[in-house]
Amino acid sequence: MSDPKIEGLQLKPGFRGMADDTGSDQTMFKGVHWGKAMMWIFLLSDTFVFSCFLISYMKGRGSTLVDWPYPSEVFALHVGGVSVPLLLIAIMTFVLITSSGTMALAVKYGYEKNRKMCGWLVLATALGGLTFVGMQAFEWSKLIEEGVRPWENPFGAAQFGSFFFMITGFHGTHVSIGVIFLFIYAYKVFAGHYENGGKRGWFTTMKGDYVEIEILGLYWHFVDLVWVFIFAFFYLW
Amino acid sequence: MVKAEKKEQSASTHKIGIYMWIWGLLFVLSFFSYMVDWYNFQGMLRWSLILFFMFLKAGLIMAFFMHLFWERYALVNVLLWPMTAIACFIFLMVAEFEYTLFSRAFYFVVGGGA
Amino acid sequence: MSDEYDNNKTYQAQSSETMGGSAPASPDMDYVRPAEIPDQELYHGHSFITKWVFCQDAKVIGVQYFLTAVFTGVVGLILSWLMRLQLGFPGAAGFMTAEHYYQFVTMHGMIMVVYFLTALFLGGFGNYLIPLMVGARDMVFPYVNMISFWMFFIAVAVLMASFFVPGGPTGAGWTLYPPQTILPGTPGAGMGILLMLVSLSLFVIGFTMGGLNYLITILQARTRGMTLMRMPLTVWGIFTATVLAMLAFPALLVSAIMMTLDKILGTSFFMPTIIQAGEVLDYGGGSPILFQHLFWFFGHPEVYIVALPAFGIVSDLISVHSRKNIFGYRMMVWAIVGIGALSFFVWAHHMYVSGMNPWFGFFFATTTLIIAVPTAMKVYNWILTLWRGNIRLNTVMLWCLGFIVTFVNGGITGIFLGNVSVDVPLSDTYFVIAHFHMVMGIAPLMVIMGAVYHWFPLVSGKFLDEKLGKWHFWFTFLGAYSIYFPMHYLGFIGVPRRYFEMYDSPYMTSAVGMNEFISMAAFIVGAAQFILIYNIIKTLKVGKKAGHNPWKANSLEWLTSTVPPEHGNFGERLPVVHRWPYDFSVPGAKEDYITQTTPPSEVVHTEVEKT
Amino acid sequence: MHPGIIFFLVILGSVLFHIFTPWYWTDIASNWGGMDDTITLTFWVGGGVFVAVCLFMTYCVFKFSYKENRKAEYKPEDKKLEKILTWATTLGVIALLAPGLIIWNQYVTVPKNALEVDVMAWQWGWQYRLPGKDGKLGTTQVININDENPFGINLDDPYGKDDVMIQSDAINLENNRPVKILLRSVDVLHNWYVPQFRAKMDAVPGVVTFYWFEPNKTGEYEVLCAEYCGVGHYAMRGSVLVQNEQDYATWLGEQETFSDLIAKQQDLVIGDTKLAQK
Repeated sequence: MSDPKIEGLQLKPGFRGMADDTGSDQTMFKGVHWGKAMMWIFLLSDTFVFSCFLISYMKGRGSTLVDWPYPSEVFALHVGGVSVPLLLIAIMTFVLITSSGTMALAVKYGYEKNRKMCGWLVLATALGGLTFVGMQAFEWSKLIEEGVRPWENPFGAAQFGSFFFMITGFHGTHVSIGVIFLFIYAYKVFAGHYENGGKRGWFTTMKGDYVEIEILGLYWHFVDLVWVFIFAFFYLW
Repeated sequence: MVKAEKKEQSASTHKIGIYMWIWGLLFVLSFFSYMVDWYNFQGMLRWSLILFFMFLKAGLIMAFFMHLFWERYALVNVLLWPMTAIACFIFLMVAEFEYTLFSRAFYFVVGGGA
Repeated sequence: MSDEYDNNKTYQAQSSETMGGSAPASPDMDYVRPAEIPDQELYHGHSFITKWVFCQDAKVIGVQYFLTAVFTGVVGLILSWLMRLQLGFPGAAGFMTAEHYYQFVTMHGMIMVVYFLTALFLGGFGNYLIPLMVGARDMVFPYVNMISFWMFFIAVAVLMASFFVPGGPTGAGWTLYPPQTILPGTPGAGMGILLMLVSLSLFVIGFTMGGLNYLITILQARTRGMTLMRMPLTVWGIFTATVLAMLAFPALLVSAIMMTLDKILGTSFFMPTIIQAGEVLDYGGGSPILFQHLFWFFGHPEVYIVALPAFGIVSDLISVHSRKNIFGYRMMVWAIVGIGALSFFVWAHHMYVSGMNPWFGFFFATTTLIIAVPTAMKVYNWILTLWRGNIRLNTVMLWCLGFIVTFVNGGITGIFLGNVSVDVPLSDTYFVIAHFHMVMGIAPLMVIMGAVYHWFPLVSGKFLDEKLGKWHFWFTFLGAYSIYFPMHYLGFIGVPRRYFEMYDSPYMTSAVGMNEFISMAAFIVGAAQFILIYNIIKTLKVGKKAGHNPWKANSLEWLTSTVPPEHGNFGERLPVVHRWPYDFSVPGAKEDYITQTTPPSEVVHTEVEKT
Repeated sequence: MHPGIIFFLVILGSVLFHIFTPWYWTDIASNWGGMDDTITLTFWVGGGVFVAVCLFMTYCVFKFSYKENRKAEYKPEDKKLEKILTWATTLGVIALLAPGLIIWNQYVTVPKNALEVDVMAWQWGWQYRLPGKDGKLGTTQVININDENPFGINLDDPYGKDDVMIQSDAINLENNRPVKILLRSVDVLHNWYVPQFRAKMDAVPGVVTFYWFEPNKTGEYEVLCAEYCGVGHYAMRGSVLVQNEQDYATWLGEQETFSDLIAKQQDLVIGDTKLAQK
């Protein structure tokens, strides 16, 4: 349990603590950095965005009279003449989970003020993300080559292509933005912006702190989280 | 003062073993969900397996990688309650697509004669 | 943020007892916990550009939001004049074609709901009042807040640009229902609709930035002693509305993205097989009803995004000006939160006759009417606050009374429309128009006006002219009431909404006189708004000086170091809060108000409420 | 003048307006009198609450307007009163909701003997199709629509051949016989609405929606489009003629069926070829 020490207030665990936190003055999320709270609320909002996308997809797929393409075959990859279903997707999942793991470790080492480890791990995460985006680009080009378009496809219901490009595209945009920020923050860690009380950020009066790595980590894990749902609903359904 | 800071720091730090475990579990679970497709399970079995692995993975990521397990309930609650609105939306849209599908199939293809 | 926990040394109380959420067990009755967070450092702009244009001060941003929103509101007002001209006196405006009429209807609706009311309440009042009322120096992320305003500004610019592109703005109705929205033949189906969708997306992105700021400021940056249950209801209203916005706007964003793709890439998310002018279009398989679900999943919370801040603000105004605590504060808070939460489970009551699954009618009618209970409780509490008060009948109070009348009227017609089978004959008629203008047009507008008269002395340091204010009120209130009250009866007759011309059916012809009357009233009400503008200009020139806390209110925004408040709001030290903001007319107290910062030791012999 | 007086006059005016209004419902001509009753009930309950709340407010304004030496009462909460008000409101809401739900249940439950009428809408007009002797409508698809097949009937559906086609915006209905209106649209949303029948439902492209009613007064009624469908929306009218059984049967006998239409077109084609041969 995380128990930030708040002066003048005994923090209780569990639901009792929740009631006390909510009823107390100044902050509701005790010991939670402003930026972290903001990232959580943003992710909540973003969850609604992805939920709406996936619900639309469910409604669209569920109510079409035309047969839905069989994803297992559409996304199969030919390796040595054998068609392996979902191979690329499996590798992409593998890469994204790997990068999620390195991110989690980066956060850990950030809090231990281990600058070197933290920096390398953030960089590794960024590279993982980049690989993922690259593979997604490959997947897109392969599908486009096979004649899948947002408005039609040779395998069945036209909405298949529409939803596929829209949802993976939106997710891919999230990943790409994440990658950009990962590179920036890797630089910031290496440059020592979080050492010795922290360097002032670009647009703010706030001083740098390793909590920023955790905030970035939250975003990155969220991207991974969304992929879990896309994987289940898009590729396995 | 310094003490307070130390405590705060240690609160967010956990043994590396936990992360490794979760990491490993995520790979294993992803492998299992891949196997659902590989062995070509169909019907309810497929659905329940997909959803089971999905929620397990999502839960692990949220709880441990995103540290929700260690956060205070005030934050956790605020984040989880809004999901009821999504759940309601999903539930109703399932009813809606079934109705649309029925209506389309009945009036455009099958007809009153069937 | 974790370091420097001790910078509050100077005002740390002697007692080291802990407080475990309840009253302090310490002998020092004025004890308030030390600050958890070091004071916020602010970026002070020095040049004109950083001080007034790209300003990071929430108060300036609030005023910027306010003025931009008012500009869009004036555009919306002019559009409504043109519409009323056509409806009351067909053919009087020679240039008015059906295309123009529908474009005006669409833009009027969208502007008023999203760009005027939402931006005014959350962007305008939210930015100005939240930091002041919770005792913060500024929003938690001033830079992001500044970007939020400029995103909104660009969104407005894009929206206004659509008036000048070939084909004009979109004329698809503010609900933008597909397939008709993006089909050729609909006015503005080319550039107009694209600009609208882009503008909405920008608005959502910009608002998300602002909304995060409001939420985190309220949740994480309150001053010492300010618990959630000591916040003024204004903050509660804006807070809940912002939560709704953060969770509802995603649905709008998603539907806007999907519709944009339908339009430019030819996908068929919302588009079934369509034959237009004998030609089969390249669409197929989509579902128009899906859009309606997404839209109203946003759209219904949106109604409360407008209404809840109005509820909150009006509670504060009524309480201050009847010199009495708001009746049943706790219930008011729970009602706001409850209405907000329920608003996510009622969206399809806008769709009873849309052809959705008919069984949804039972679910949504029930949830909708459940909302009536907390809403009714709020109304009771407002009038019970007046009961045995000491009511100042000034302009602010008049607006509040006007709000109660129009809101109760509109709320009750809402019960007609929410009750599924009663809605069937009334939906898509003028009854609906009358209902939502009364409840989310006029009623919130009354609150906005009241709030302007109430807080103008804070923003400018001068009182608005009372006499002009009263003329402004009576013209607006009586005029607006006589526009929308008779309009219900048009709906009873069965006149459908969105009719460009309506006099070729016998039962509609009977209403010619009424329509002319409504149009005249609309012109007068619109013109009356310029009284306010004149009043503001006059006041800024020769207005009466207000000084500190002119209304003798309790909440923190009146207790700033200077009037108008400077950047950083509270001077050297942040205020420390000891009570709720409604300690008016407390028995045993010298004055009829006790400010939130008054420590208990100064009012020992009074019977104050424990908060 | 005291503001309270004006507020009082506004309330009084609203009540008087309702009593003396020349504008009210068109005479009902269908079985949905229950809807009118529910509206009336809601009107009395809601109107009562409106008048009570506003009068109470006006009273407060008169009684408690500002006096220098008066002090307002200090009473933050009154649990008992709040409880009473909550329960009273809840009961009122239940009383209004229950009849609404009962009537909705009737609205979505179509009687077995209802005559199915296919209403097809487009920008901006209506046309109708009735089942033929077999009592069943053939299935349709928008994609099939062309000059020879104006309703898009699936040609391989045997039930479609005898369907009665009314290529006009006017239709006749039999008095006292329930009709199930099946709505479809070939382009955008429309809504087939006759104020006197009270009932309405959107026509949505891509699906078929329905509602039912039973006309119970002979006469001619105007059909309005009640869902915004483009610039021609306001002019999209049709008409319904409710007739007694005999007149209706006569009218029905004069209408053309789908097979008539096909035959006529074949004749035309044959005629054309003959002409060409000549």
